[in-house]
Amino acid sequence: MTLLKLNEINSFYGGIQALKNISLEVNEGEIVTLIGSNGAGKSTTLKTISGQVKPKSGEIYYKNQDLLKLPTHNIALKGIAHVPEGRKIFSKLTVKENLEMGAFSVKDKKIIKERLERVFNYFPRLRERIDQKGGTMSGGEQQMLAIGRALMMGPSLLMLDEPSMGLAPIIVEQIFEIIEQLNSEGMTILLVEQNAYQALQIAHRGYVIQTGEIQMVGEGKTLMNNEEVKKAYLA
Amino acid sequence: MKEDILVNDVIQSLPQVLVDGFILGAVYAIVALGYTMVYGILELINFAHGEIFMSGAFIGTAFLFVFSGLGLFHSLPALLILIIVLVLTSVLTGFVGMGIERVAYRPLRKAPKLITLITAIGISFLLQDFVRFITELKRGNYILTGPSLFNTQHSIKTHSILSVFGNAQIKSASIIILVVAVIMMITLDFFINKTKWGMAMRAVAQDRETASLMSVNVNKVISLTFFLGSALGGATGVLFAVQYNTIDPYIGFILGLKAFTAAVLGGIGNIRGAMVGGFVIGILEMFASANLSTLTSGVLGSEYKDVFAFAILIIVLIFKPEGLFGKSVAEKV
Amino acid sequence: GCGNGKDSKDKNKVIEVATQSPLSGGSATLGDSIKLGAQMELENQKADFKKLGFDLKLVPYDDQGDPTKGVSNAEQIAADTSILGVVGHLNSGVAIPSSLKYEKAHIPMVSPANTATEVTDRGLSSVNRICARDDFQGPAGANYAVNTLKAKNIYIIQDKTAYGTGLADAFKDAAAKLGAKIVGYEGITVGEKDFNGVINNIATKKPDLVFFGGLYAEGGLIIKQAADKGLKMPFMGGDGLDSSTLVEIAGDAVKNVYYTSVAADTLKVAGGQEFANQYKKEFNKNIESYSAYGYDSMGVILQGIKNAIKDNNNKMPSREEVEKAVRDIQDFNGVVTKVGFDEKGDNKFAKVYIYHFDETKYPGKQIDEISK
Amino acid sequence: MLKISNLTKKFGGLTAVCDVNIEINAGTITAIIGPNGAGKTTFFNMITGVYTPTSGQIMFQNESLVGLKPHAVSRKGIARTFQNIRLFSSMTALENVMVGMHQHLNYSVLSTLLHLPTYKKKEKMAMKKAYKWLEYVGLEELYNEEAGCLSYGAQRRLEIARALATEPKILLLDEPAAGMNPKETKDLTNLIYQMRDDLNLTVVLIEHDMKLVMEISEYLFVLDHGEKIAEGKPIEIRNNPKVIEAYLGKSAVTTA
Amino acid sequence: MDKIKGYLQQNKLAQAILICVYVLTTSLSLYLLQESVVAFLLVLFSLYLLYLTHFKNSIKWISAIFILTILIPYVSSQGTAFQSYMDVSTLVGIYVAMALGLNIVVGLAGLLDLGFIAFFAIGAYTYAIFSTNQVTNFIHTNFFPLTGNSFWLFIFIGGFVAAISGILLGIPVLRVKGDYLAIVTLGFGEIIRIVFNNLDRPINFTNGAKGISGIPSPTIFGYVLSDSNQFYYVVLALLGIVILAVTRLENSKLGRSWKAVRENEIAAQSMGIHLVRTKLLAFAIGASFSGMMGVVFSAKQMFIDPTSFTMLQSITILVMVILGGMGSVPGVILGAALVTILNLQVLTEVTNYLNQLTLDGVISIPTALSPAKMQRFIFGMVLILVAIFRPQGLLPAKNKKVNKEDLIETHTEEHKQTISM
Ligand SMILES: Nc1ncnc2c1ncn2[C@@H]1O[C@H](COP(=O)(O)OP(=O)(O)OP(=O)(O)O)[C@@H](O)[C@H]1O
Ligand SMILES: Nc1ncnc2c1ncn2[C@@H]1O[C@H](COP(=O)(O)OP(=O)(O)OP(=O)(O)O)[C@@H](O)[C@H]1O
Ligand SMILES: CC(C)C[C@H](N)C(=O)O
Ligand SMILES: [Mg+2]
Ligand SMILES: [Mg+2]
Repeated sequence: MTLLKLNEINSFYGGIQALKNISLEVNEGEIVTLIGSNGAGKSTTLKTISGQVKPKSGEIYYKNQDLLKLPTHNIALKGIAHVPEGRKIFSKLTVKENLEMGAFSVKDKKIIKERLERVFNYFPRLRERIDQKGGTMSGGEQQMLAIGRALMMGPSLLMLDEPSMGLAPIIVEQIFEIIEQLNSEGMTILLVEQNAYQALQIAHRGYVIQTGEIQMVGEGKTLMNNEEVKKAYLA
Repeated sequence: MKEDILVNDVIQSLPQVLVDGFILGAVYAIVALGYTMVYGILELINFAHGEIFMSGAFIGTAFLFVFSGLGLFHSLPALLILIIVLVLTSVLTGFVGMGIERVAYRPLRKAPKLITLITAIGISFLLQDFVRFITELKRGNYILTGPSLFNTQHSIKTHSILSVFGNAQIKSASIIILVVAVIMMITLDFFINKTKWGMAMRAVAQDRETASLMSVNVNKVISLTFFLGSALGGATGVLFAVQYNTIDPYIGFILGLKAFTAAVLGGIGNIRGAMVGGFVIGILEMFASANLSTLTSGVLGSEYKDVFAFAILIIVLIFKPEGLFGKSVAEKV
Repeated sequence: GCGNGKDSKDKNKVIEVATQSPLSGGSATLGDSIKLGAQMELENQKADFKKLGFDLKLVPYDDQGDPTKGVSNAEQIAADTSILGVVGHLNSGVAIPSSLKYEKAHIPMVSPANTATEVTDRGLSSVNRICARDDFQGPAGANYAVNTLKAKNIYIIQDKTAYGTGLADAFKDAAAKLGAKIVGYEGITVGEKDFNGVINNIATKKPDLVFFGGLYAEGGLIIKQAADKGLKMPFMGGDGLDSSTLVEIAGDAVKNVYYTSVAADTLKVAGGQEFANQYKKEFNKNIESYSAYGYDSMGVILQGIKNAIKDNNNKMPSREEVEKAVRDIQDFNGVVTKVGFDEKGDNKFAKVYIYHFDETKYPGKQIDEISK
Repeated sequence: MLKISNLTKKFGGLTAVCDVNIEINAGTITAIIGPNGAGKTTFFNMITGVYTPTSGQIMFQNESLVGLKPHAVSRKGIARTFQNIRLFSSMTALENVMVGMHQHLNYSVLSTLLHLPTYKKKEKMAMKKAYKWLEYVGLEELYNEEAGCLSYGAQRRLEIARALATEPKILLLDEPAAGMNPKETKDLTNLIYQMRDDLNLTVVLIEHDMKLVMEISEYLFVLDHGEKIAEGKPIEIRNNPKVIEAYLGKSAVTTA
Repeated sequence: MDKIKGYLQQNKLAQAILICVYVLTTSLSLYLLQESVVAFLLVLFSLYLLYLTHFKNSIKWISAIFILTILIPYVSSQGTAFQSYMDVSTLVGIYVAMALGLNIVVGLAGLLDLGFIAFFAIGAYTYAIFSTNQVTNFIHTNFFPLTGNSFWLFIFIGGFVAAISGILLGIPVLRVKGDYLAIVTLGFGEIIRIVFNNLDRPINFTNGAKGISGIPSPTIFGYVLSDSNQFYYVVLALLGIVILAVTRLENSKLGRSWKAVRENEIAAQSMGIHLVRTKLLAFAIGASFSGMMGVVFSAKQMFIDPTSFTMLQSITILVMVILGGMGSVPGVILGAALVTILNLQVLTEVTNYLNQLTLDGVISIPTALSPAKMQRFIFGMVLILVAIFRPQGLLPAKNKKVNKEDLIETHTEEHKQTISM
């Protein structure tokens, strides 16, 4: 079933067009990855979905509901979690508070506790630093926190913007494992990555995006073997 | 005069000076809270906050006039009247604050930070003249002296505690102010630091975009902040009016300045800092104006009290640039 | 355009008189009363001037109690050639710099309220006042305090404005000369509401009398807060306390207050009641101490203009002519005061009055009247 | 060239860098790797004077750097880039680079005010030189753009150009390849080689991209929990079990 | 409409004709309608139009100088309003110069200063004290008080003393950042004012609240400059120097350091910029403009007292800077001119006009609402509206664009030099 569907989206920053007629689909239970070079428009695509950027034209449907008119916080309420580029940790809040912010819309204390426990299991480092202010964590620690925070929402669609950026190989490895694990537990994932090799390896499908336009669509493995993709992104 | 006589004078009046300082400080402290809250969330020095406080004082006094006109002063206990007026006024000023945010600040969220300062100054001027106009229209004079609620004097027997002290006087109005102020502060501190909405306010303060990704309705949180800050400011205005009885449309400016100083002294954005800062400034001021001339044998007088307060502020900030309670978080590079 | 309010056709026939006083800010009540008083007299005389062939017009300026603003207004007044005189200011601090501009343009200024000595001591030929000076008012108060009230130890507070300092100093020097001991001399900040600091200091010094040089807004609060603290000694102040608002602010505590004023109790003088009635009718306001002085200042200027017109064969006089005519006035009879200027522009007939509040009601009871 | 001994930094109770000894030779490319939070950036911050070490010594060409302010360190010939980009975002790319030339532009305020020939000549030279640096990192087309509007990759390169403009002897790069795709990383690799060879630079870099690190660096230091756990040539590090366990993970070894 | 705009933008001849016609008509109308403030303002507006044209900078400057030094004084000199126009223009000049000084501190270096008026006060009092009898209270020689001749020297002394105070303030407080700095400077401003207000005891330095009067007008070759139209030229000359200095500094190494510090302190330091020195220079240079203008102000007013140096004044200058566009020299000039004219001329005139209508019985406004009292209301309204509709300021700062030709090397020799560094 199609969970998310973008139709002919055009987004702008002031006068600059960042997305040109972007159409893409994410099916329930899939890992879909978006790859492309710097400035291609990957982050903008995610921002458009989560409502941070409002497109000039086009349609976005999530579970057959129109997202276009909704403000960001209501889109989040629908179950779309967006881990933004550059982590965007609340630097003056503690690790615990950051995580609790993720569960802002959850009323049930018990569920919050359970999710907290789960996040700590994924990232034990966060448990160690539970009372440290987010802003003083190292880059990698912050990335873990950002993902953890998104998981606290209990989303049905998790959008990750370059989660491996600045992480130690061993953590990257872990993160990809976690992504696969989350996916196997039923979570749908939209992944933006520079690390095209690893992304394509775990993705069911992938989109290649170039200067705001979709260049190619295909299964992960297929794209990985595509000569053009190899030349441009896998080097 | 001999040294020890000087010191005696100072010590003898100390209990009274402290009592008076605490009362003035309480007013500064709550107004400072309003500055700190708005600053904390929008990084905006909300110059209009002093005027919200002032409007609160006028609205409260207006209510008092209405109530005394209705003869309620005889039928209801004064404390009850005060509580009713406090609630009514703070709700009203809360909405005024929310309205100001909606009209004057929200359109400028993405604009450079300082331009909002301009609208804040604009709003201040506007409110001053508006209140002046209404009052003058109604009463022919904008210096307004309201009915007094609590006038009993109590004596605190500090003399019996330590014989070098003189006794201190306190009005019942002042006691009530202190109590109400402390209650308001504790409630607010709890709200900000211990509740979900308080946490949301702090999160929005740091990063609105990301907060909205966490399903936080940013506009709502900001409105809430303004409502709370302004309600608090308005309530303080009422307390001020009850304490000093006489108000004019320009009280907000001077008091706002002091309160803002207090907020900074405590570490702006920090709730507890604002409270402590308020009390410190209040007491310093009171102490300076009572004792400066005695201590300097007349070279400096009470007219230097603000110099004294500002000098202390500057000295504190030089040694602790983030204020008394601001945590020195070395920027992560 | 904005500046073209006047018809240019019969421009030569228009005579304007300006007022400058604070219409906004802290002491606007008094500033307004000067303007309204002046306005009333001008309206009264419109018909007379019409007969002479001139249209009379009032141009009120707001000096905001701010010297810079006052000077800039003065510059504009100087530029408007139909203006032949100025009634103003309230604050000596504003009058002193602004009058330099009048002097240059030869516009006669008649002040209803400026008491600072420097206003006329500079020997400017355009500057006049109909009220008494601080070096008359201060000693008069000191004399009363020391000799009548028998105050030995006096505590002085002043508001650190040009007026407050001037008056307090004049009082202090005179009181000291009369043998009183000055046990405290403190300044306060205008606009504040909590004066407990100074009051605590008074409490430790235990003077026989407290003198306040400043305006009613702060004065009222000091008197009230001192009473709240149980201080019983009498308070005394100058013309700055002479306002109904003082009573509103201080409430019952006012019963302990003496004040000197350069303004007579309008209601007590002949014709004063009628003046108050007309004032009330026109502006729906009660008179303030300086309302009638604004009225009389305007009267003096209009008299000067009339004299100048006469001397000029019923033609429009020049500013220099009016300036001279105003200074030459020797026996003008106003509502509250007789006016005759000496060579410096001070009113020879100016008096100082001493009042005491024996009830919680404005004005206080006039208990003494001192002339030079 | 750079000799660091017993360097320690504590933040409150947390020891971010603990008793680290490192020596870097002129003209080399050295990498510092380690898990997140190992203290790598903190290490850079101490060298450049942004943080003062809790204890330890930093010797650069036999002069101590401890206690120097960042600007003084920069004047000694040490330049850096930042992990989280720190450009002067509302200035143009060209101006950013010109700021980097600050200390080499010696004309007085007086000659500025009077527009003396020295001012004009030097300012003109500086502009041309700055443009050269932009060309050097491949940003010449964007010289008039506001730095804040550039894409991520361009911003990283601009930071390098700006650092080069200070004419350093040592260049410290904090995760220069973060956010770059493999192709762009390849270009960056070439740029680093080129800098070392053309400009006689000593390069120290922090990086998590093992492909880049293993290819480019001649010598590696590995930090973990603030302590140095290993050092050596890439091949040694790659097979060091301690490093594999703490940092590389199994799959990284195979892919790198 | 857009077409006309586009055409105008391209055709310089059309621009030239248009602006000449504009200047001529407005000048003529001012010449004929001497008392029309509107005509006067319209003439002034021509400077803004000139700014919008696309001529070479040198042409713009020459035309502006012509309009300011010859045209405006001449066409407004015919009537009695002359001195008042010149007075307003002089004050505009003083405020513009001050705002430009503050712009260095706030706009370029990013240091929020809420006590800027203190430096103005310091300049003003320096001249006032030494040129009047005040000085004899603490220095007993026949040399003092100085005469109006010393004014010229005092322009520099005032600037210098203010700059020193800027540094003295800066050294301790520059550790303090952002809005903390704002409040510290605010405190400093208040301290200076209160101290000046009270320094009549124990030794009478400033004459306290009574202020200092009788400040001599400047004299040059025995000729006394006391009229506004004479001051106008003094201020104009100084303003010219200030503008020149500001624009030159802005495009120099120092200007870039200021901006770099504003954008990112840590990165700026890492580029070899001495943080404290750079900030201190901003403080000192900004303050010196203010101090210079203080001297002019006190000579012009002939009287000063502490009420001219309140925090409200500091805020007003800040408003000028932000309203005009922080960091933008033309913007700040426009902002300062607008706010000053609005406060001194337009609001007063509107008020007088409405008053006239009320007194004539054409309209009736309750005295509480009398426009004379609503100045703050109107001013506040203007501030809000401008901020909302021009959030970047009236003329936002633009980055200087460089032509590519200026960057490309022509000599291969230099090329080699660069690479081998
Ligand atoms: N806030 C912004 N203002 C103006 N332009 C922007 C903004 N954010 C992005 N852009 C531009 O939009 C285009 C797409 O940017 P986007 O961030 O979506 O790219 P990306 O694919 O995520 O690249 P990267 O790998 O560098 O993160 C780029 O040209 C970029 O310069
Ligand atoms: N200013 C600070 N205050 C408190 N703790 C800090 C501060 N700066 C860094 N730390 C802590 O010091 C440790 C080392 O941080 P550092 O940034 O040096 O790590 P890193 O090796 O650069 O990590 P990464 O590769 O993720 O960037 C971390 O645990 C971090 O939380
Ligand atoms: C209203 C009065 C107190 C004014 C005072 N007499 C003065 O000269 O300033
Ligand atoms: Mg991106
Ligand atoms: Mg790091």
